[in-house]
Amino acid sequence: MVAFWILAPIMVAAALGMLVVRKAVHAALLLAVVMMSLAVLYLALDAPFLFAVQIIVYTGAILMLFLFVVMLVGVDASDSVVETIRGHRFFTIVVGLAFGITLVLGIGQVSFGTAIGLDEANGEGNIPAIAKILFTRYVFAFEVTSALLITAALGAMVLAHRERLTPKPTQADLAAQRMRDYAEKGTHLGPLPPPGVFARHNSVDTPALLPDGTAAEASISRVLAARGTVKSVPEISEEIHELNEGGEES
Amino acid sequence: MNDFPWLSLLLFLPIVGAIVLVLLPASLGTLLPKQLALGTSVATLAVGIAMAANYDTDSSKVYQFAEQHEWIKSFGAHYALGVDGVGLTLVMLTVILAPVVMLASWNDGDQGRWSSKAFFAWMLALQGLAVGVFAATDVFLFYVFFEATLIPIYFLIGGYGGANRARAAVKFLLYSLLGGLVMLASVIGLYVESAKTDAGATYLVGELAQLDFGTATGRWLFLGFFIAFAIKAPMFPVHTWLPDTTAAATPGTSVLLVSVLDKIGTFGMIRFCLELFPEASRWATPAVVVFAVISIIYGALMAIGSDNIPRLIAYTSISHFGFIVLGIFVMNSQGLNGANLYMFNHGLSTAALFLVTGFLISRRGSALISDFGGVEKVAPVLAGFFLVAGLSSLSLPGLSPFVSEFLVIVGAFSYSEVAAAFAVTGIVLAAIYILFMYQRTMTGPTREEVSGFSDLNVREVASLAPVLLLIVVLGFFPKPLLSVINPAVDHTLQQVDKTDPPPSVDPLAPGTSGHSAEGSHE
Amino acid sequence: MVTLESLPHLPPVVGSVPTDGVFSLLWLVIALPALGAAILLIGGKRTDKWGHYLATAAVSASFVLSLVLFFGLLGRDGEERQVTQHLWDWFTAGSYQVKFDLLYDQLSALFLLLITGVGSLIHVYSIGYMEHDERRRRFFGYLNLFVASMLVLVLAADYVGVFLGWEGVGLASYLLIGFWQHKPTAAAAAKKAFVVNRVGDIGLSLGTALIFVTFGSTSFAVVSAASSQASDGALTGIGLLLLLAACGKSAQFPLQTWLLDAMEGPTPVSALIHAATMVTAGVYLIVRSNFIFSLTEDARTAVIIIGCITLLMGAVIGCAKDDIKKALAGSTMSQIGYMVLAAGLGPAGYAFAIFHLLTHGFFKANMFLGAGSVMHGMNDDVNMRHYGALQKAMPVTFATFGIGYLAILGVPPFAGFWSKDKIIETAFADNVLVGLCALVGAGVTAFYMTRLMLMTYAGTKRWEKGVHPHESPKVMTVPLIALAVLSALGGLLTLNGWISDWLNPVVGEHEEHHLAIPAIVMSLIILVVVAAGVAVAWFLVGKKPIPKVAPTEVSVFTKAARADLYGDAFNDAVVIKPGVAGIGALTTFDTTVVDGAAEGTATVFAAMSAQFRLLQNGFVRSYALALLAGATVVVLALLAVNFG
Amino acid sequence: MSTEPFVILSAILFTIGCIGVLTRRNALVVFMCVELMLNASNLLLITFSRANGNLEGQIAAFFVMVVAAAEVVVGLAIIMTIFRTRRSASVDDASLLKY
Repeated sequence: MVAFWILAPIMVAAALGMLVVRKAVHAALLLAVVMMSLAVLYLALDAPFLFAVQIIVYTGAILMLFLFVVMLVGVDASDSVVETIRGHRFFTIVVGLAFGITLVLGIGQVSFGTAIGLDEANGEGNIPAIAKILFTRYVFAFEVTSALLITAALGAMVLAHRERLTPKPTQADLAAQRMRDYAEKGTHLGPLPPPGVFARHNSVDTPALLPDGTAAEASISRVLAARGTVKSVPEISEEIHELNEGGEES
Repeated sequence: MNDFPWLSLLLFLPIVGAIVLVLLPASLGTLLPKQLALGTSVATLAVGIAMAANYDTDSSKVYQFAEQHEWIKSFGAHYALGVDGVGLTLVMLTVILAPVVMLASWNDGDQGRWSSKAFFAWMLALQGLAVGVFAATDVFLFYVFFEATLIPIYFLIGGYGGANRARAAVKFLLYSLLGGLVMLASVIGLYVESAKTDAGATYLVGELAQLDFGTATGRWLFLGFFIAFAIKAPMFPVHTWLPDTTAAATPGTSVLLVSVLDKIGTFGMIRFCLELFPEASRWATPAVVVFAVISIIYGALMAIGSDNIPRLIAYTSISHFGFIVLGIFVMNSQGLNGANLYMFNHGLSTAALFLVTGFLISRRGSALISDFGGVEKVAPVLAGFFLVAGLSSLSLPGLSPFVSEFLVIVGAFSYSEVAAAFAVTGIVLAAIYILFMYQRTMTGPTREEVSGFSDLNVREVASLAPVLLLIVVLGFFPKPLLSVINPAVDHTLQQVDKTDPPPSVDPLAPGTSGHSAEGSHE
Repeated sequence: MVTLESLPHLPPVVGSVPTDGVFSLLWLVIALPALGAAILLIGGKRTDKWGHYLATAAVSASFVLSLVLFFGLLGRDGEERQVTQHLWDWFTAGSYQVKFDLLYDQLSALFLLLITGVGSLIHVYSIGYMEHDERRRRFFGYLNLFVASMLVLVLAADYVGVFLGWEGVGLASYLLIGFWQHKPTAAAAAKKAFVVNRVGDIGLSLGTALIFVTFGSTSFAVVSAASSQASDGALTGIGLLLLLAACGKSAQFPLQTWLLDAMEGPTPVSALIHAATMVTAGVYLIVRSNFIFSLTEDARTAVIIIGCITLLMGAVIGCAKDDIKKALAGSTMSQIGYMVLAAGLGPAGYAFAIFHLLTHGFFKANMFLGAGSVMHGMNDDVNMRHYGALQKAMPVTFATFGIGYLAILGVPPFAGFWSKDKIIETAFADNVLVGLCALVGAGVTAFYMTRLMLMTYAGTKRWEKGVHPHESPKVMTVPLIALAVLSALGGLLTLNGWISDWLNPVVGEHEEHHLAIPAIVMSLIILVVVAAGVAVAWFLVGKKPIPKVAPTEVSVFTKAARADLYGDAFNDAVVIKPGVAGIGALTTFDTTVVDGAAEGTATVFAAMSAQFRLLQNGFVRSYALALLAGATVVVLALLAVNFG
Repeated sequence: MSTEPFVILSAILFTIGCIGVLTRRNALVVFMCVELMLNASNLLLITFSRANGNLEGQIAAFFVMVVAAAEVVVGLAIIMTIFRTRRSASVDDASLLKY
């Protein structure tokens, strides 16, 4: 019970945190906290097998998948806090609280009696006991889940697969296209400029400077620009200034 | 031969035809599906004639060609078919009109929302389902067919017709569904009531008719059925869907709707209202008679005031349905025989009227009476057919509707002189609306817009001529129909526990005729 | 209940001797013209060339057959002269059986001869009259249809059968009045005739229904056998309803207005249908139903009143018309008024009603055809003010017309004298007032007929330009001559009281009425009145030049007579205008109230739906919220059930 | 060790998951909240498994995990697809299916 009283507040706090954090990554990490704690509770509840599964499958596989997608989608992963549907948040909280209170009150009305405990069931060990049930009484369901998993995997592949609607442009096509763009729109013909290179750090996030001292926007990745992690030109110039001044002083 | 499943054959032959039609590849063109549809309906007609020839008018059985298979045991629902005289005439009406309508609307499906193949497939499906409605001897099965007929007709109205067809189709569907819903409540009520008996739940008409529902329950159940049938028929004041629908639908659809499907209403009144709830029917008679008389006069007056031909015909039908309902609820053998005969005859005359005016409208591209004038001069055959159809609608003696209307009036007169006196004004108003329409469309100087009209072509004549011929023949010789209807009416009267009032003078009273005979020789 | 003491003579029972021998051909009398009509109307243009001959032949064959049958009947004993031919069972409903039976008795025999005889002559005449009409074949088809229907009407042995013929002639009349349907007036007149007749049909429908309710059958045989048992109320009711029917068909007050308009039809139609045969069907119906009318004094009184009113009305209208056909139509109304009056007199008058019907059929057909002949020569002009001095131009027409004129006036020994005098005499015997009406009518008749003769044949030429009157071809004049002969000699039928004796088995015996004055004096009085009418006409019309345009400044009486005594105006004000307004109001009621209720419900639901629809905002989270709320409610409900 | 605290904890976590699903707009976070709810129910299953002294509950929890894994795979793939076409992972952006 000690574990419960320690972990329960942590879990509730982490879960509540999921409601308010703005970035998806943070939510994922908070979820990880909840799941790990749950795993520990499973152990306390005489379910060592599920403890392991919880850690490996949930925390290990599923959450990693989440993080992976967050990474892919993460460009605008942060949420706005402004609610767009009128009255939604208010009603959500009212109904949610009503639901929660109803549940808690309802449970409070019930007496569950003393727990029988799994000592007898786990007599020959938890894992063999589960295995025995799983592969006898639930073997059909178990086999069906395999089909489900395969279908899910296939489905994911199909969904994530990007259908190519046009033939892949060849080198020649690309060159021709570039020439056309140049002729029609005056797009820069040559390769894009490389980002500015400074010795102080990895500087793909810093635009190169043009001869007149302005930043060359084309020199940095669009993804970085969208994420807003680009170092602005004034910032750079200030740093440079600082460096210069420092240099002069020293 | 009577063990042969005639009715199932009649029911499924067109439906199978419809399915085949739908499955035909589009590459076969439009002509073959039409021919196939017409062929199927003609084959159905042939089966129907063969069946009618096997009908035994002297049989003591109420329902002939009966088939019965258990369907949903827990409801007591059966797949039970069978026809008495009333059912037989209406089944025959259905199978007769279907090929006529298909031939007449040969090209009407071409400009629809869907292909003409679908048009004919729906028509075939409707034919089959209508047979099912008239042949069902199980209330639940009847209900299923009753609602199922709405599907094809909905698509026929909504897919192929005039400008307002979508709206009209929805209006029609909502009205019908409302009626169906009310009826469903009564159908469920029947289950509840029949489940109370020792024999357990049943939906078979023959068994339900033996039950006594008690006064209050019987009346409520009666009302449920009656409202549905009144909407279907349609009676004042739940009639307004009909003019809107006919104004938007193709003539062929209107024929199937008014001539065949609306008969379900009056047919149901006899089969279910009268036979299952005799006490409630007697209780409701005065009110129903009043509404029927209102329908007669109201429909006729509205018809006189209509400038739109299909709307006008719809209103005439409301008037005629008033006569039918009047004949049913006066509950004597003249009225009921007249009403049953009227159902068949009205089917024919309205079909003729809708089709011939359909030909007229398709030539002009307008349904307004005021857009015509002097057509007789350029299209005399069309005018002649129009006149005969119109005269049958106004119940000219010598044409089939006369016998039925006359019997209804006589029956109504036996029931109440006042009701008959009001109802009979309908014959004057009928003359006005038909002849006023004829006068404004066909006579007078030929208008420029109609001067290019071609007369009826061979196909159009071929579709109309059988109907008109039948109208004339049955006008003089309605015996084939009456010989099957008479026993059915006797059965119905027995069910409602009514006998005809005797004449106030008994011509066979002793001593009277002898004396009069002496008088003549003085 | 009519007691036997109060009624010395019960009306005769309609006998039903089965047909045999030549009488089994009875159906053929109807079938021939019916077949002719069917061939002509269905055959279409293919029959254009010979159609009129076929039609004429069909009717003539019918006439020959009628003659044969008539002589067959003459050769029989009195009791066996009522022959019934059963063709087939028409319809059955419960105890009500209607058979398709034909009844050939003394009454229908006369009608058969009249219809087919006059019909044949008019067919022949029409061959010439309609020669230049491109739809002549159809005209003859309609004529044949009419003859067949009229024969059904007079041969039917059941009220329903009568109804069949009744409406059949109505239809034929409709088709023929509107034969020149490119003229809006003709089409309107045709419709009016049919509709007004339908009003009369209310009477026939309800009358038949009442007969069934009273007697349990509608066949003449059964009803006549049982009529003495029926209650007074039922008999009077039936009588009045049948009178309504007769009013419609025979253009009696108050349903008289259609007849004048019916003159829009071709003249042979006016002669056959609207003078000689169809319009007299009402008289036939009353006489045929003598077993009803003889037993109900009240209904008979109503018949007499209607007859009197109409005979005066028709005569007055006839005085003011310049249209030769309308003047004759007014005269027809008036003459049928005489017949109805006679029929209303009961057993005493039935035979005279029929007698006058026959003679009127001859002389009025004669005069209508004569008028047609005149119009033929005058380029179809009907205005008598454009005639004048046609005596020389059309000698045959004039001569035949003149005989008709003398006949209608009742100048001995022409046909009208015998029939009309009898009616006036009987009327006087019944009631002096009624007799005076009839007498005055005779005088007015003399006036308008003389006026017509003077305007048409005498005086100066007032012809329109380009009109060259000429005598009609032989095919037209021969029927005229035949009819003129009949008009002259029709009175022979009453030789030795033959017609009364002949009809008595049908209409019933009656005691001779005894006038206060000898019959010869009565006849003289009538002749004096007639002569006065002629004289007045001579002074008012014959002596003065006739203006080509009708003077407008005339007395109110003339104006009223020109306006058909305001019959149309009355209908217009009382029936048509309120009717049109009512229908307009009803249409509004239908669309706004009845349909409005339905559509309104739909609109309310649509408006509500439009609001509720907004809940479906597309945001998954909103739906999830609703889901959660629902779940909460379910949980609460469970808690309430388990712990509440 | 009593059962009630675990049940109540499960209820609280489930409610928080619900509210999260309702309030968060980032499809990924919404998804995570769904997972939270699933986990809450798992906890309940395991708790009752112990309370009742048999392993059926654990088996059920196990199946829930398997199904959750499958669901996450497909769900994330869908989110990816949506993101790829709409450049957004907000659930509110996919709101075309409405009146």
